[in-house]
Amino acid sequence: MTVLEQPGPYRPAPPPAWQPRTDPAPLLPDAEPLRLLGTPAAAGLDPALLLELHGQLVRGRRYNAQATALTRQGRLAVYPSSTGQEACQVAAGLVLQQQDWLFPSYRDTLAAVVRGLDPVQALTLLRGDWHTGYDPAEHRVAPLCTPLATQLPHAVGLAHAARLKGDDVVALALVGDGGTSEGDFHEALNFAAVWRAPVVFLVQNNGFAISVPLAKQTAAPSLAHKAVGYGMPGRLVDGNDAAAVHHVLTDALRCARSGGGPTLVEAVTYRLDAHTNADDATRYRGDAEVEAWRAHDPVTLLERELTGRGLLTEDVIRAARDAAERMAADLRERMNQDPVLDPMELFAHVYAEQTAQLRAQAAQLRAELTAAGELPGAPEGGPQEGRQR
Amino acid sequence: MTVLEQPGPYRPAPPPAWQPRTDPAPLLPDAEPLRLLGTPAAAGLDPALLLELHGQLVRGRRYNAQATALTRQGRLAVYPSSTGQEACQVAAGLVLQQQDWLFPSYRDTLAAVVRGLDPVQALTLLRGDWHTGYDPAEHRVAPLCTPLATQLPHAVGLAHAARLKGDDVVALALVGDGGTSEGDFHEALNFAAVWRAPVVFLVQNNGFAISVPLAKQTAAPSLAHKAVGYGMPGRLVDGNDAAAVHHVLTDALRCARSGGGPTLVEAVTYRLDAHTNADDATRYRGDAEVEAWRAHDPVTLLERELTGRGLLTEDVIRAARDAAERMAADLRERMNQDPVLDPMELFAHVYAEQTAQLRAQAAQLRAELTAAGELPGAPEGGPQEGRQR
Amino acid sequence: MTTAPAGPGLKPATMAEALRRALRDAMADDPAVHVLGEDVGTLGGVFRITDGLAKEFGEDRCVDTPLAEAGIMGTAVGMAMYGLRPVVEMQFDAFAYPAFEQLVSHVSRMRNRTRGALPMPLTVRVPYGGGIGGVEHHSDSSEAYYAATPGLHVVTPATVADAYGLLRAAIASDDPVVFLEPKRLYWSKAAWDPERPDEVPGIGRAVVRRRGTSATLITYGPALPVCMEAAEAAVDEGWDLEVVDLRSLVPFDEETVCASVRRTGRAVVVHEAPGFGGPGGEVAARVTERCFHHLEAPVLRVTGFDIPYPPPMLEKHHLPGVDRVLDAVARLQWESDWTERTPGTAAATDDESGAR
Amino acid sequence: MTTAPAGPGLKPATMAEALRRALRDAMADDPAVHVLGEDVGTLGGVFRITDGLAKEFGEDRCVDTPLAEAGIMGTAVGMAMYGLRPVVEMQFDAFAYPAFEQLVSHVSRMRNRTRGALPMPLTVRVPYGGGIGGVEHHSDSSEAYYAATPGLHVVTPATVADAYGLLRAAIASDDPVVFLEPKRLYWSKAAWDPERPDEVPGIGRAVVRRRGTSATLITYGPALPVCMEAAEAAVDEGWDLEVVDLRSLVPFDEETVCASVRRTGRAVVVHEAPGFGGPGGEVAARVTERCFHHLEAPVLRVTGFDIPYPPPMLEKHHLPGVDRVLDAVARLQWESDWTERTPGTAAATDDESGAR
Ligand SMILES: Cc1ncc(C[n+]2csc(CCOP(=O)(O)OP(=O)(O)O)c2C)c(N)n1
Ligand SMILES: Cc1ncc(C[n+]2csc(CCOP(=O)(O)OP(=O)(O)O)c2C)c(N)n1
Ligand SMILES: [Mg+2]
Ligand SMILES: [Mg+2]
Repeated sequence: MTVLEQPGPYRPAPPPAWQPRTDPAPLLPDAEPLRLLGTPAAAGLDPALLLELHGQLVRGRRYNAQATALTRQGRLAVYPSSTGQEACQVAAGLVLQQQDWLFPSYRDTLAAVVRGLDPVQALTLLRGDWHTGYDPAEHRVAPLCTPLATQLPHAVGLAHAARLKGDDVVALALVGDGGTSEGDFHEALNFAAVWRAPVVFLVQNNGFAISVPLAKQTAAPSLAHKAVGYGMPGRLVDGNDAAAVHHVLTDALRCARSGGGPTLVEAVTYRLDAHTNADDATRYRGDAEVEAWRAHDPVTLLERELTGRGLLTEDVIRAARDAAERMAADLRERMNQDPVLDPMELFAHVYAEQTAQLRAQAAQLRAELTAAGELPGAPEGGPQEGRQR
Repeated sequence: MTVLEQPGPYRPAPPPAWQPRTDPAPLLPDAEPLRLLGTPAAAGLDPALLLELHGQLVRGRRYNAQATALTRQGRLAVYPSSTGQEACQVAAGLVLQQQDWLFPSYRDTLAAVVRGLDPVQALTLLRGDWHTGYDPAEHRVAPLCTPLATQLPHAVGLAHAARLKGDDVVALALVGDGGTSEGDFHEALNFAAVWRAPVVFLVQNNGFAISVPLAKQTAAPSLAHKAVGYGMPGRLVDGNDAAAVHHVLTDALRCARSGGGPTLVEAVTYRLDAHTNADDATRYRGDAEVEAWRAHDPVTLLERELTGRGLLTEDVIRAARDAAERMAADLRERMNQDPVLDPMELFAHVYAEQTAQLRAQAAQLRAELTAAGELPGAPEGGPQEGRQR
Repeated sequence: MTTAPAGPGLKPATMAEALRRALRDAMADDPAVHVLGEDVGTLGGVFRITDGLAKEFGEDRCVDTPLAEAGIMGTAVGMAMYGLRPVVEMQFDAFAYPAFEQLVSHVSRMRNRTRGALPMPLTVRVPYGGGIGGVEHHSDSSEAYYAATPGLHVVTPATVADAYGLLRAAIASDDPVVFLEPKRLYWSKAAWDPERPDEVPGIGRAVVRRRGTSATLITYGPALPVCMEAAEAAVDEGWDLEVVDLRSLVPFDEETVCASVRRTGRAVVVHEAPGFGGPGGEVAARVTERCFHHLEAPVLRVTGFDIPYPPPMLEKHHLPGVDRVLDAVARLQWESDWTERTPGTAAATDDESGAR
Repeated sequence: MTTAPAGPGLKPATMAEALRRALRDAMADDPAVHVLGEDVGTLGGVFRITDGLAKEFGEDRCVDTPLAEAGIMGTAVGMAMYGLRPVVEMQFDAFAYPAFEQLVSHVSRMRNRTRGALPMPLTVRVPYGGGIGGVEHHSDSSEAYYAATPGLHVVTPATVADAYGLLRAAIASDDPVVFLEPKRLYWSKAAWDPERPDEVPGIGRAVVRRRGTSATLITYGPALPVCMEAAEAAVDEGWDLEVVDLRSLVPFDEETVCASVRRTGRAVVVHEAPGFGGPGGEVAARVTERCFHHLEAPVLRVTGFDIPYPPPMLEKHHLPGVDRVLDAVARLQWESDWTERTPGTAAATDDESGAR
């Protein structure tokens, strides 16, 4: 039967289950990154907060310099510096409450240190004595994540689990501009939005994924614009403006904590150092660009503001510098000690209970080490098991 | 040195490499899906196009019914019907030029048939005699894709390769609402936008991914809104309005063809049948919803329009019905013949050149088949190799 | 095995029912157990293994996720980090591949990466294997990938009772378990008392399903019924075959397997996965290392061919069947015991000994 | 092998240089060859294997892609469908896992799915293995995954000349090749004439690197130098070891390997990947099937432990070294030839025969 045979006037029917969706406007980021320092809005900022940010920035800068120096001395296998990105690192480390969780990538040791982690523990992965140098559950800092963007779904799952348990926990997950291209970024943000999980995603857009500039990474108006595709708000912030990053993250965390769901924050910043100490940045970018960004350095920006408000006293400068130097000296000293390693630990954490196969392999290694006199308690120069033909 | 020591007036510096990005407004879809049929805009539609769409819709509906019937007769292993989605299928099959490529999913055999593929070949995968029943390069129809969203990067790569070669080729890739949640969707759209590849993504949002409704799939204002996160335009269209889908796709293809890059089109439609013949849709949705969508059936919509314009003559109805019945009868007849299979083909296409291992395995199977008299030329009841102890 | 008669208190149950029951009981016993996957909620899963769980425990405990396997696996990792015991369902074998990175780079290593601080009590249910007439990408035997990944346990039941017992053990395990469910055994039936489910001795224990003296068939999952049938058929040929069901690929129960092979002196490994690089190689190599001087013949393998899984109409040619198993048994050099062999004559038979 | 003296026309070159040269020559010879990956363009790759290619052939031929491995693999599939010959670089072993679904479900099967209509002349370059002090996820030996996937070729060079020859062959192949580059050999050097690169006999041929009579070491990739060194050291112990470099895991060169084992009667498989489920099991099982009566002892394996790859400071304990190889050789039951053994005494040595 066709409608020809149906009597009555012609009227177009609306698709029944189609509900016009929400207005996307509130989800879209502003056209320009939010800035506070040096703008009239800065007047409302708490001086105590500004001074805390300053102390941390100075310390963070020093930390980056010290860690980089440790690579030259062979004390770190590799160091991906966050020099230039300290405003993001510091804000991320400061905004969380005790029970909240931080999900850092390999570049975010500083954020973990600001959150309270011992720098030596934070650097364990990069020194090479073990993968994760701290107890993530104790510090609520997830393992530094090397496979890009894979930590994002972890943050979503953890935040969701906490909410199901009725706990007041927000997860803050860090990712780079390059990492936003990974499928895991997409899946994590989508799960977070559908589940309205209390999680905040902070993209540190530092302009490069190793050598690949943002223009080869995305054609989007901004990375924050990706938020609308998940139905969550996107926020754009000057990533070198510590006060602005702190402000935007605080807002987003409040929203998440109160059941408002996830937020995607893009912080526009710049990696002043090479990707890692092993990288040669001159292959893919010019000095002029780097110099231009140096003028927009996060420490400089904040010190200008403090100066303008008469807060950057000699005492403040000295106190910040001294604290930074103490941290660096302590770090240097402790990193210069060889870590005590037990090769047998290779078999200790593979499973809760060692399999028979692993027990046999452990026994083999123990025998080898014993024979070589490399195990504590091994007979030095004792009888070596000779090979027999 | 701090800025304290720097002379001169305080001025906030803009981040040097930050360029305010493009206005996202042109990328955003309209709030309501585009409709043409039954609206004043329909007056401008070419009657010939409307009649072609009508003939194809009627044939497509019949095709879905016939294929479903074949599953009951055991002639198809499974059939994922596109009943209710014929407007999308037909438009997708019609809009492409000869040299263009279609990238269908498992549900899109109808689109391939409309494009010109023999239905028996299109259904080979679902009958089970081989995976892909046609030469994709000959028909420029990629293999029906089962792993969700994995065909999307293929479409991007192919379109990009064609453009590098200077060929005028556009790829149209089909995906479901559920498929948009996969990482491959994200990566494909991002690559397409960055490369400005001539590809169009058509999401058939039929309300469900098997049993999972859209609300559990995304919190976005619409799936088309995802486009903005890649810097490509998103378009929303009534997926049951064949003229509107045809119009939006034609536009998007024109844009792609002329170097304007990719477009994401969301067509809002509804799967009237169960996910496949093996699915029980009553487990997850009510009759009322289905009935409401039946009133917005793509065939009905178009027939109303044709009626209003006096185009739906008895001749037109009869011609469409007859053509559909001929197609169905032919399909029935040919699908009722057992396909001729050569088990030895299992080893024929694994590599260009068979490895020694595969040769040995092929020899084993050949020997088994020969012994069982199942190979042409095998000695019937001939000497069987007995087992020896 | 498929139609065992019901004893007192025993009812015939399918493997699917036993699996569903295991999930239900685990969720009832421990509020930390959460089920995640595509269509696991309202629909109860495409194989109905999660049927009724969302209704009984709520949609937060049995979650219809968005359609994204890496997202499912990745969020489950996060949930496990917070102390939950997620049970994720990958809808079909080949659709677990998108989650491969999360599985290999995180699930399998999290405990080790964190010196034991973050265990991963995660169960990954994967319906696997063919024989159900599925179109491409619905019939893969992917166990080789998981078995080669340190840090995972890899388990697969072949009986109704094991389906229950092993799934309970997997969920109870503090380590990640890839739980491979043989699709084509979902509807196999056996007498089983759902109120007093058999004790299954945890993960990592193989079991002798049939005692025999002539040779050992070493197998698991979907190939077990084939081997049992082959063993029955072999009686007519004068062979008394022992059948070992591995149940767990990792940890691997060397004791049970080697004890059997030492008794019989001959062995065939049977599985549906492609032979090259498949678990059978590991089993054969390991058994040979341990039992070399007990072997009368090389350990042979009967496996799927080294080809992508065939289309439904051809799969019967690919799947190891009774005849192929018996053909392999026939090649186990029955003509002589090794003590009688001389190097010269033995060498002459070499190239036939392993036609595959 | 690492410091062979330069003959006439020969210059010392690194494996990295040979690989770069192979890519360059392939691109120059065939405009269909396109290179895709992360940082392969301007930077020339993190290992500099693609250095200069973007400059010489343009950014369309050597593309810095967005950071998404499935996207790289998936778009390469589409490019191959259109007749190009993509060479994709996965930056490190573990970062190929996100592309696993595209590789297994499409790359490996496209030819077969389409009855030969859509071949996949795709090369997937994967720097693999450890020994370079990399942090976690940068040192995986992932070859077991690829070798177990029908439809893929799996190739790995161990010498400078092979690096060139095999990569050229891989790119020229009409089938997909997973080309595993041993990271720690990138800077190994050998005399090599870039103008007249050695002929390497295509994919699928193993080679005897050292002739010997006592036993055969079967190895590939990063473990070859270890085995060569072990063979030299073994001379002092009175063993004359043969060393076979597989070069290609798929196709597997049974002929060459079995011929060697039949000559020597004893074999040890050596690789860096974890032992359980690793390629060594397949090799040992296959060799044993074929050469059973020539074996004086079970084929043993020396491999990485069955653990996640260790942190830099501990990796030396994990990697098979000369001593571990020699220890295995020592366990090859030298005390007696099998013809002299009696079942009783032989059995007594079983449990020692394969301590791992
Ligand atoms: C899945 C994955 N692919 C590739 C890499 C190798 N890799 C390490 S860092 C990096 C660039 C990351 O760029 P971005 O996300 O912008 O972070 P940034 O380094 O700038 O902080 C790449 C490609 C990786 N770690 N993980
Ligand atoms: C990667 C992957 N995961 C899971 C599946 C199983 N599966 C087949 S169809 C389907 C639902 C697809 O929903 P949608 O994308 O909306 O397409 P529709 O079926 O509605 O056309 C699922 C989950 C699959 N085919 N591929
Ligand atoms: Mg970056
Ligand atoms: Mg759908």
